[in-house]
Amino acid sequence: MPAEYTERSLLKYSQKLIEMFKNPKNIGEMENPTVTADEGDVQCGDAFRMFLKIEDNVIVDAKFLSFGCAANIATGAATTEIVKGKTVDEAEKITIKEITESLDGLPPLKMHCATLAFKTLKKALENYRKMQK
Amino acid sequence: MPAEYTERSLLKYSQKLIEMFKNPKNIGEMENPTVTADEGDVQCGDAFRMFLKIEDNVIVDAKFLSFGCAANIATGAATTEIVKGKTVDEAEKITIKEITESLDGLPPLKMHCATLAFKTLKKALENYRKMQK
Amino acid sequence: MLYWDQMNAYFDNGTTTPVAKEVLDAMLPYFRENFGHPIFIYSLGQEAAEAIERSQKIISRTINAKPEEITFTSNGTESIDLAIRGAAYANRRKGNHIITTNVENPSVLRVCDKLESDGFKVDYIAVDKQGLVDLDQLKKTINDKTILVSVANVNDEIGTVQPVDEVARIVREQGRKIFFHVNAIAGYMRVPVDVERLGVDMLSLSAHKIHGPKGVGALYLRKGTRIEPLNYGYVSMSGLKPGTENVAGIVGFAKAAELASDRFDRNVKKMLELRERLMKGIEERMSYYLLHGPRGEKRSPANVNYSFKGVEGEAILLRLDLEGVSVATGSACSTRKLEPSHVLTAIGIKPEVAHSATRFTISWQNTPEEVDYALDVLPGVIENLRKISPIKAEDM
Amino acid sequence: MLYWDQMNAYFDNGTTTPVAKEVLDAMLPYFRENFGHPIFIYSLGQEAAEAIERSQKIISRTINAKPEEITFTSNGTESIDLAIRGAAYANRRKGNHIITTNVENPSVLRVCDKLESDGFKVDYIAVDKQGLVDLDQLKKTINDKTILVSVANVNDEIGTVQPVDEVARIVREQGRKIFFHVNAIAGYMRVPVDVERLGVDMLSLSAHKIHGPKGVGALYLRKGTRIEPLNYGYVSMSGLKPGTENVAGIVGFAKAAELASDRFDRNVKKMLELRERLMKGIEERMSYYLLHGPRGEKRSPANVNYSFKGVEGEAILLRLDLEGVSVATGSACSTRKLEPSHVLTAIGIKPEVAHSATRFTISWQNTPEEVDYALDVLPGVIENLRKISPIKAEDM
Ligand SMILES: Cc1ncc(COP(=O)(O)O)c(C=O)c1O
Ligand SMILES: Cc1ncc(COP(=O)(O)O)c(C=O)c1O
Repeated sequence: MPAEYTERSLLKYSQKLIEMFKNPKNIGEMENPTVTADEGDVQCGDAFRMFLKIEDNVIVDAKFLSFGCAANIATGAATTEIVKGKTVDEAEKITIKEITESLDGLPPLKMHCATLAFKTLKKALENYRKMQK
Repeated sequence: MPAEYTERSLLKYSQKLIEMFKNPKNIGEMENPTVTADEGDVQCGDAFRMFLKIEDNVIVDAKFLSFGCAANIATGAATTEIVKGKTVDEAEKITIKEITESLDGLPPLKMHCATLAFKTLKKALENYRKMQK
Repeated sequence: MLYWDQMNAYFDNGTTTPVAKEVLDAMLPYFRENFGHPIFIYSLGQEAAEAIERSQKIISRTINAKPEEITFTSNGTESIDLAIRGAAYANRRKGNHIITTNVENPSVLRVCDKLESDGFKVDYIAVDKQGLVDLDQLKKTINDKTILVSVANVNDEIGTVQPVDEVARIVREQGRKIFFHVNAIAGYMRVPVDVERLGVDMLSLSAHKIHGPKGVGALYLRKGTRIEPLNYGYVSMSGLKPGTENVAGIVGFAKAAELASDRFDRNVKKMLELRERLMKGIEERMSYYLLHGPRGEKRSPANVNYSFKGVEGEAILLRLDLEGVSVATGSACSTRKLEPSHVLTAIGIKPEVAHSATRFTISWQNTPEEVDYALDVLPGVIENLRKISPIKAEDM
Repeated sequence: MLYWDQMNAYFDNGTTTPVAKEVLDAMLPYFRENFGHPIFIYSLGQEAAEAIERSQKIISRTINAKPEEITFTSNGTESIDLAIRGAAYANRRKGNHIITTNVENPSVLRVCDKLESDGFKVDYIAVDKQGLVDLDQLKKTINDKTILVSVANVNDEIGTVQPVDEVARIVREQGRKIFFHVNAIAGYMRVPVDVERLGVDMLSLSAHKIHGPKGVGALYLRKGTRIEPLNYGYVSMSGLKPGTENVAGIVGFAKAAELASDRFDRNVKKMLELRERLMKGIEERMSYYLLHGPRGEKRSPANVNYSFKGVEGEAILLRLDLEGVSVATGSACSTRKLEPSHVLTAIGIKPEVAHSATRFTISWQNTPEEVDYALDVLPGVIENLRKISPIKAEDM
C-alpha cells in the first residue's frame, strides 16, 4: 500500500459492525441442524462453523460458531441473519457485497472475514444439495 | 562544530554581560583624550573607538564608542573599567582573559568581540608610547 | 533581575507565536482524557485516530486539498526536508537538477546543501531589489534534468509575496513532470493558499506560526505523488512519519488553522492596518532608515523590515527587548555564522546596512496600542545607540 | 452509543499512558506565557532554551548521563531510527554488519529492513523460550565487519528483561569499537538504566510510556560518538534534530521522568505487587491459559501476558473494552499484516495459541482495585467467547 496515505482506514470498523459484535445474532450451537459446514484455519487465527435448519427448501434457522476476531463474529451474524427465511435458491444468489453492506462495509484488511462467512454458507448449501440427491 | 551537541551555548550571554550591556560604563565621546584608537570593520558589523586620558603614566579616564552587538558594548565597558586607575605598564599586561572573566565569560562565538576591545586598547597604548618618543 | 521584563509588544510572530487560548483548550482533553494511541483498535485508540483524521480534514480545507493529502510532521523544517529530499530521492533516476531561489529559508538551503553533497545539482535563482524571483532566469535554468522546483510563497525576512502561480505555470509548461514544492510556512494565513488553483505537488506548513503549538508541522502531498520516506520505524498513521503521533499537538494545529481560516479576511485587513500604521510611524519619526522588501500588495501584511543605519541589529533587538518590544534582526551578530542575512545580501543591501536590519512581524492578535508603544520606544533606542556609535548614520 | 464506554481499568500502559497531572501543569506555561523560540537571543527565547537545557539535565540524571548527551526527538521511533541508521551510515566504511535480536520492536525491525535494502547485512539473534537472547550465538555472530549491536533492555510484548550488561561486555570484549544501542523505551522507569555502568553508546527513550506527552522522544548519545544525521534543516538546538522544538512537550517529558525517577523504588514495588496479584488471580480463576515470558526477576514488573486458548485475541480485547478494561493482543487480527506477533513466534508459540495472547501492561498509577476489577471481568469474557468457538481449548 502506498506509503503516503494514512493506513488507519484499513482496520477501522463501522459502528454497525461493532453493534453486531456486541450482540451477535444467531450465535451458538444448533440442535439437530439439517446441514453443518466448517471453514477456516486455526493456525491463521480463524475457524468458522455454520448450521442451517432447512424445511421445504426454506432456511428456517441459521446459527454459527466462530474462533475469530470481531469482524469474523459480526459477519457470521450478518450472514446467518440474511439467509434466514430465504429459500435455498435465493440463498445461493447471496453475494459477499450484501453481507458487507449490511454491516456498513468492512475495513479492507478484514474482507477475508466476510469471505470466510460467505464460503461457509456456500459450503453448507452445497452439502444440502448433495444430501438431496 | 560537532553536530551531536547543542549549539546554544555558543551564543548565550551571562547575566553579568547583560547587566553591563544595559548600563554600559564609560560609554561616549571623550573631550580632549590623550590618545584615541580605532579598530574593526563596519562591513563585518563592528567598529570600535577607544579614548584614554593619561596623566603621569596613569590612565585617569577611559571611554569608548561602539557600532556593535551587546557583547561588543559590554566588553568595551569592561575593558575601559579595568584599565582605569592602572599605570600604562600595568595596562599593557592586561589579558583578554581578564576582560572576559570580568563578564563571567563570553559565548564562544562572541570571543572576537573581546578581541576587538582588547586590540583597540593595545593600539591606544601603542599610540601613547609612540607619542612619548 | 529586571532584565527579563514583562512583554508589552510582541512583534516577532514570524519567528513564533503564542498558542491561542482556544487552541490550548482544544488540546487539553488529549493529554489526560482522550489519551489513546491511534494505532490500537479499542475505544480510546479510535478517538485518537479520529482526532487526527478530523485534523487532516480541517487543515486540508484551508488549502483546498483532500484530507488524505495531509501528513503531520514534527515541525515545518521536517515538512520541507521530507518534501524536497523525499521528491529528489524518488526521482533520482529521472534527473539530478533542482531549482530554488537565493532567498529561501535556511531550512530549504541546508536541505539543498545536503542534496549537493549527495550529487544533485542545485541552482539558486536570483531575485530583484524587492526580493521577487527572476522568472526569466527560472525559465532559462530549467533543463532536461530538472526534477524539482521549490519556492516560498512569502519571504519570511522581508515579506515579499512571490508570484508562485507564475512559477507554477512555468514549471507545468515544461510538458514533463517536474515536482513543485511551495514553502508556505511564512505565508500561511497571511496570503491565500489554494493547492488546486496553483497545481502544486507539495506544500509545507508549520503550526507555531499561526498561534498553534511548537513542534507540529504538516506536509501537503498531492494524491498520487510518490516521495521517498526519510525516516523509518513502525507506522501508526502515515508511512512518511513513523512512530507515535503528537496527538494533542496535531489537534492544536488544526484548531489554530480553523480559527485563522474562519477569520482570514478580517485578520488580513487588521494586519494590513497595523503594518501601515507601523510603517507610517517609522517613516515619520525616524531618519536614516531603509525599508527592505516591497510596499503595497507585494508585501505580506505581516512583515515590516527596516535598517536603522549606524546601529547594530542585535543591540537594537536587545534594547527593544528591555523595553518589552520583541523583534528580530538580520544582523550577523545574532547568528552562528556571523554573516549578515543572505536575503538582504541577495537584494543588494551592503553588509554594514544589513547589520542594522530590524524585523517586526505582525499577527492578528496584535493591537494598534502595541504598534504605538513600539513607535514610542523605537526612536529613543535608535538615538541612544547612534550616540555611542563611532560611525555616522549619514555616512552609510 | 454505549460502546465507547467509561474506562475502568487501563492496562495498556505499554502502548501509551495518560499524561500525569503534574506533567501537564509543568507544560502549560510553555504554550501561552513562555512561548519563546529557543534560537533567539532575547528574553523569551532564553527562557525556552533554558527550559530545554533543564530538561536535558533532568533526563540525563535519570540514566546517569551528561546533559549534552541528550537529544530530543519527536518520538521513540525517531530516536531508534537516528541511533541505528545514524551509527550505521557513519561507520559504513568500517563494516556493513549489524546485529540485533528477533524479538525487537517493529520500529527496530523496520529500520533494519531499510538498512538491508541499503546493502547492510543484519543478523537476528534467536531467543530462548522465555525470550532471553542467546549470548553464545551473539558471540559467534560478531565478526570483523560488525559495526553495531542493538538490543532492547525489556521486551515490550512479553516483558523479558534482557541481560544487556552481558551483551555490553561481549560487545566490548571485541577490542575494536562496535556501537551498542539499547532500546530502553519499554524498560525505562521499570528497570534501572545506567549508561555508565553499561557502557552503552546510544539509548532510546520515549515520553508517552512514562506518563509524559505523545510525540516526544530522547536519544542518549555518548560524548564523542559521531553519528550521521537523518534529517536536515536549520538548527535550533541540536544538529541531529533540526527545526523548531516541541518545547512544552520536552518540558513535559522531563517532568514525567523526574516524577518517575524520584519514586522509582516505590513504583517498582507497587507494579510488582500488582503484577503478582494479577498473575495469581488469573492462574487461580482461569483454565487453559499459557503465560508468555519468564516469571520472577527476569520479567518486567509492568508486564503480564497470557494466551487464553480457543479464543481470538482481538475479540478478547474488544470484549474487555466493552467492560472498561483496556489491554493489547498478540493476535494477527489486530495488525496490518495479519500475522501473529513475531515475538510469540520467536519464543516458539504455535500460531493458534499466539492468536489468543492478551497483554496487560501495568503502570505505577494503577491500583489493586483495577486489578481486581479486571479479574472479575476476565473469566466471563473468556467463557463467553469459548462458548461460541468451534475449537475446544483443551484441543489446542
Ligand atoms: C519560511 C520558513 N520556513 C521554514 C521554517 C521552519 O519551520 P519550523 O520552525 O516549524 O521548523 C520557518 C520558521 O522558522 C519559516 O519561517
Ligand atoms: C520497545 C518499544 N520501542 C519503540 C517504541 C516506539 O516509540 P514511540 O511510540 O515513541 O514512537 C515503543 C512504543 O510503541 C516500544 O514499546
